[in-house]
Amino acid sequence: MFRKVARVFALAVVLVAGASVPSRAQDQKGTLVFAVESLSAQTLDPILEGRPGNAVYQAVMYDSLVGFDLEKGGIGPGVAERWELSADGLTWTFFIRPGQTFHNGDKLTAHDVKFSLERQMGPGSLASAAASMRRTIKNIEVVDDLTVKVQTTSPQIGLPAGLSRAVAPEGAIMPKAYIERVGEEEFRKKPIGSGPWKFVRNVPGDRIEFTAVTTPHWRGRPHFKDLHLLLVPEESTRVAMVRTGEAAIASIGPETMLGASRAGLEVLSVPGTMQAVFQFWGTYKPEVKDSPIAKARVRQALSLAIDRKQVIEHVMNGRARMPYPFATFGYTDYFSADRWEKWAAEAYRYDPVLAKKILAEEGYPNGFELKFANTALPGTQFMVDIGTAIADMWTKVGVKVTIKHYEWGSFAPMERGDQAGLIGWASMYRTAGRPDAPWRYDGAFSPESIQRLLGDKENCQEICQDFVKTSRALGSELDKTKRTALTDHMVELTANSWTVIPILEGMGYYAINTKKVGQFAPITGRHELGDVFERIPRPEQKPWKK
Amino acid sequence: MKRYIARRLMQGAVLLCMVATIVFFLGRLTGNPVDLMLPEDATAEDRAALTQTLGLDGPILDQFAIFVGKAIHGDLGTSIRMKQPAVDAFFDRLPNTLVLIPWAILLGMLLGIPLGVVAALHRGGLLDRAAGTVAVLGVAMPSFWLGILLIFVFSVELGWLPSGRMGGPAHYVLPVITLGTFLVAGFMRITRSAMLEVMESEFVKLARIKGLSEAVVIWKHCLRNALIPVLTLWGVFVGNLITGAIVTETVFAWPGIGRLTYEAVIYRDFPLLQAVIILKSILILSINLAVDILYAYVDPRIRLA
Amino acid sequence: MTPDAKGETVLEVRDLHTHFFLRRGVVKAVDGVSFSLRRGEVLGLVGESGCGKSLTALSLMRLLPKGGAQTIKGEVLLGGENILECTPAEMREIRGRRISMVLQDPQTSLNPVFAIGDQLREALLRRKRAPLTRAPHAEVMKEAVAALRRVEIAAPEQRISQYPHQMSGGMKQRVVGAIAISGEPGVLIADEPTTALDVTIQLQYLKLLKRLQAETGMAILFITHDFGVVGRMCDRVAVMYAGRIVECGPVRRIFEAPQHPYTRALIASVPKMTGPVGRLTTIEGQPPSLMDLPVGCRFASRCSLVEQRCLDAYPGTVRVGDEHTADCWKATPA
Amino acid sequence: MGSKARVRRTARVPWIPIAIISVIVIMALFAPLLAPYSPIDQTLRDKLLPPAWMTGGSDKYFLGTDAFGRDILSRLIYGARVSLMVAVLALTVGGGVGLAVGIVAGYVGGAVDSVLMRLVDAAFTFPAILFALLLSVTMGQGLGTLVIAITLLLWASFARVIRGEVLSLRQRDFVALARVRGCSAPRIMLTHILPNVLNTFMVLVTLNIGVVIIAEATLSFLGAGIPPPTPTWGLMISEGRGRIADAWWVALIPGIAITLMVLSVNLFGDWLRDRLDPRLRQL
Repeated sequence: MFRKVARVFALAVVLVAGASVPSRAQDQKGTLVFAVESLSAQTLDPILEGRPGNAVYQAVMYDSLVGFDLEKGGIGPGVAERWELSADGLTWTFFIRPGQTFHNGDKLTAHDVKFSLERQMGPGSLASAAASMRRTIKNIEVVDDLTVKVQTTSPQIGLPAGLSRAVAPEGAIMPKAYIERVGEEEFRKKPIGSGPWKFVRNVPGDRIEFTAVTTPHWRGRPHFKDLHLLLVPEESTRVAMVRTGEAAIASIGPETMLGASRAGLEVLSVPGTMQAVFQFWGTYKPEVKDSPIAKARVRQALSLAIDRKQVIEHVMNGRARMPYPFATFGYTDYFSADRWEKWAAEAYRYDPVLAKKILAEEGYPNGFELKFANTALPGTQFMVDIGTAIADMWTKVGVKVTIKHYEWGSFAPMERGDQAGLIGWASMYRTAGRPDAPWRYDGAFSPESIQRLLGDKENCQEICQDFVKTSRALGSELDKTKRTALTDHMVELTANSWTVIPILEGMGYYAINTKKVGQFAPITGRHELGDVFERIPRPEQKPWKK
Repeated sequence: MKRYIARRLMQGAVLLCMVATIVFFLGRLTGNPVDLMLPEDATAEDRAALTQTLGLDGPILDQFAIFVGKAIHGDLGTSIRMKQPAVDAFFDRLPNTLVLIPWAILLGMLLGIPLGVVAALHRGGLLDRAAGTVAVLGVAMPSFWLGILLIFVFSVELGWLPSGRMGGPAHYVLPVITLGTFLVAGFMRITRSAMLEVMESEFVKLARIKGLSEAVVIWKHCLRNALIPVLTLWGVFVGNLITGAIVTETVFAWPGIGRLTYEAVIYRDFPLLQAVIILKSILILSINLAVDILYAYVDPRIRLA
Repeated sequence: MTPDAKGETVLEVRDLHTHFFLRRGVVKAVDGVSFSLRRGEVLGLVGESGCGKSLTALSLMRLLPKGGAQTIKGEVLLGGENILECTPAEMREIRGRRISMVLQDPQTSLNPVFAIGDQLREALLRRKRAPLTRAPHAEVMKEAVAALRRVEIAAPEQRISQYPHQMSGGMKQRVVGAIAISGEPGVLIADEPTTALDVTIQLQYLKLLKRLQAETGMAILFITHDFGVVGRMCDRVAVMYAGRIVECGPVRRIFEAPQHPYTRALIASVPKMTGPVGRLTTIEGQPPSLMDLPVGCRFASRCSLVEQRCLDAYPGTVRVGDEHTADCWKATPA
Repeated sequence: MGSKARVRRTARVPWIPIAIISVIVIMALFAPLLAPYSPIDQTLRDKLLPPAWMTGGSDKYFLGTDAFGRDILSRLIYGARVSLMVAVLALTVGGGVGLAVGIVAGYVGGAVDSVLMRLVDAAFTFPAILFALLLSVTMGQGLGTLVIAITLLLWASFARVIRGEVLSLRQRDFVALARVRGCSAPRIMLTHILPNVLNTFMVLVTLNIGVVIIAEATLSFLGAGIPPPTPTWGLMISEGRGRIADAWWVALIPGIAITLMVLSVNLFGDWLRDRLDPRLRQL
């Protein structure tokens, strides 16, 4: 009962306050309601939330040091207007955009940037890149109110990307003075940031409410007065809420997409948000030496046996596209996208006849036994459907597939340690849409990485060594054309290893009630809408075509 | 009676320790929260740092010692994912679940028990089979299927009711119906079979000999005896609803402890999982104790040993 | 009450037929029973178990068990009114107030989950004299205590709030008795009330019934299979066999000069208190199946005096003495 | 008065439920022969076709196809096999254990009763999902894991209700008499207590059939039961739940199948119990 009374009281206060607040510009009215599948940790302190949560609801009230390139995707100007790398590649200098203020009126200065980065690396931080930042960042120096220098232990080409939401959440700028004045506990109850929306209320497991900033903001002035993010775990309920108008936008998957569009809802897809892949574990291990998947050509045959167009057409309802090579997208930095798009179109074509021929040549005329772990990472439940579809396609070329279904929490631990449960298996996997390919390649192929798909410390044959050499070179290469050449080489050797094989380039999908919101464009590669809410117009401002 | 309650509470305490220990160790078998929090491309170094920050790095027995040390003082640890004391997270959500249960049980009983009596009175007849079919429909339909169907019909197509989430009374209708239909079947069948048993006994004949009206004979003398097994089922159902109407809370986006438990398991949020199960055990124990005590009132023959 | 103190007839049963209609056939459990009961009199209804005496009682109360039992012929005149034609509502008015019943097994006659006081209160609220319907709870409870004291139950004030399982068989049967008479019925049917009690309690219960009858003048239809009880309790006795009353008359005449061979055999099988105890005679054979009853006398197959006419036709009712009848060809009319 | 005697209509043999149950059993036994297609064979082009008699339906697939273009009729037939097996196994094992614990706890009472009942309380608190994950991690997938998981779910509620029943039964005379006659406790439990609780046990069994089949779906979905794509009715429903708006038949058809099965088992159970119940046999 107390909750209801509190809500009514809060409403009353807001109304009264609303009336007395300086007259809100006439064009900010109405409430934008967004139904989302998960609010993950649902905490407003940037150092306690992972990437998805930050991108969905923290991005709304916190700006990132580096922003987005809205046309092409990838990184662009943010809190810092521009940034440059010193000649020796060891110092990044960020030039802060003037005139930025926090929600309580404090000015945003270089001190806040230094404080924020150090807090992300601090002991209490759960930021996933905290350890890497501690290792790579030597010192952060405030030159003046609008300039900050970041010295690194070794050349870090990807540092700016790492501080933009295009890649990671660790770039969120927090109010130094406010936090030092009220302390972390109070900051977590009443957080303030510099973003286009101000925090109103957080109801655990239920909703988070924001209200628009009235002063102009470099990311754009919100068209709505309030923003409510509602936690609705069941997809069909989310679609129902959009259809009844209780919500304006809802995150959906391919499953309810047909129903939504037939019901007259607009289905928006955000391109280049993820790649669904399948990969082979420990193909180089001695105990797997004579099994079929140890042979690259057999792995290639399995790729040829997959009709990607059918999967895109029927499992994803046409809302996906042919993939680039592993973990690369149209917007990947230092990467010849056109060349690789043509390569991928040919390499990842559907050629079951050739697949059978290769299998016969490799000594498996009537197929072989393939163990396949089907799972789905959080947020992309449709991976299970893709896995089911491709497994069936393999059976069509004579491969006897035994599928074992894993809930993600049970699958993840098997990657660590000796990967006993995975060696000799194929499995579904995913890579998120990110402009910096090398970071993801290291995570998958380096002998020290967790996945160690090309080789580990004991047996790192020729491809593995070549990869290590290229990756180390990329780490310190500053020249753009050389970087592109190195990246292309890295992509080529790993693609020809056929250890990780992309199936399709997936998209983020949203059902939209066109009577509630106007037409808007998402940021390419950015699945979550945290950085888009302020640019969503009201229906009368920019009606959907039709 | 006091001695009985004391003994039961003592047994409950022993059980709680056992449950807590089992959950502590079994939970960790199912995986590790760190794997779920790190993005796919995290380095081994990031993993070690996060594990250490979450205090999951020490040997398991030390972790258990820390857990027991804090638990004694009532601190059941902080939820890894929700970054708040697990006990607060639980009590934040408990009212949302509790607020649904009485209505669901009420719906179950108000429909189930009369249906059961009517079915018993018209044994083998049309009414008996009709009541049976209605009740069975409640049992046969899976709750997530029923929930989604109800939303689709009453909220999307007809627009009478909101499709989900907490809010005004209108928000309660569909979740309560989804939870209640299953209970109707249970109460109906138990009442029917108990009534059939009682209606043939001698004291019913004596009641009629007294010249009492048929209604008093059936609804007072018979039903009162049939309430004994109904009470047991009531205890079982309340227990189930407390343990978590996970599916209904998910379909209707109802932030109850059912979904909290599910998330605690799926995200391997060990402190939250431990706290939720311990606090739920306390709830279940007290309910079952209440039911056992109620037994003595409902059936005077049962003396609380 | 001496037999010749003729109160007026309170209950008249004429040619009562109650049959069970089962899948396998029709069981003619009560097949033409007639008797009459006078105020202040105890009429014994005696017979082997399964002869239809309990079903007769239930037919009078119109409380036939579910599943096929139905009274299809005959009249039951209670105070001149045929209660078989009453509507259920009228019948409910009659039960407890003008005719009541005590059941055989005290263990199961009381509702286990209600206190004695509550079950008594229900019956007391129905009595016509000094109606308690609007009386405050305390006063009704006072009446209940009085009712218990009337049936000689010790410390009734405590007993009121006790439950059936806390009381002995004998005490429970007294409570059932109190319940039965609280509506002050004109007729009380006692369906083997003492069978489930041990002998000493049995005697006390019979004395109690006698005392209550003397106080209220009600007529009692005492159903039993125990001749000893009949001798002590009844003024008149009707012997039932295979759904019919084969002999009816004052108890002393029946004991001294039973006219029907079945009655004679029954009395012979009862050990006498007086005189030497010889071998007890038993009756050979089995009672006829109630599904296909013989045309003639139903005892013929087991009767030592059987003749051809016994087999051919059912003997009529012969008046063998003052208010003493027997259904037997060999009976010598008075 | 005494109108024409009408023969009491005793319960007719429930032909329809018996027919439905036998159809399901036949489907389960002879699935390979009856099913027109293989249950897991996908034809993505023909995905989400409505049943043949509806507009847009093709008579190649009588009950239509699911999201992967698999024939729903064949999946229903093969699904019967698993769902029936799971239901029968889980109910006999889970129900049996619950029945035994309930009787022993109710009859013996004292310390045994307390210990068993506290175990029941503990079992109530454990979320089924935790069991499922534990078993899928430790024992892997398959029928065995599934039956054990569901048994751990079921036995507690059986035990609790049966114990309640036995508590009042224990007070009854025929139990006291048996004890007087010197019967040993196990004999009394078997010959006197057990038959009298069968009635409630049957009610619980019929009540829980639907629950078991749906639990199997959730557990399989989480990886603790039969792995997809092997069809089971419960899994077919959860696969179709997202599409109730546009392809309602994917979820509705297995739903109806389960409802029919539970309904016929209930009605057959009732009829069977009436036939077996001594008190009612002679009617």
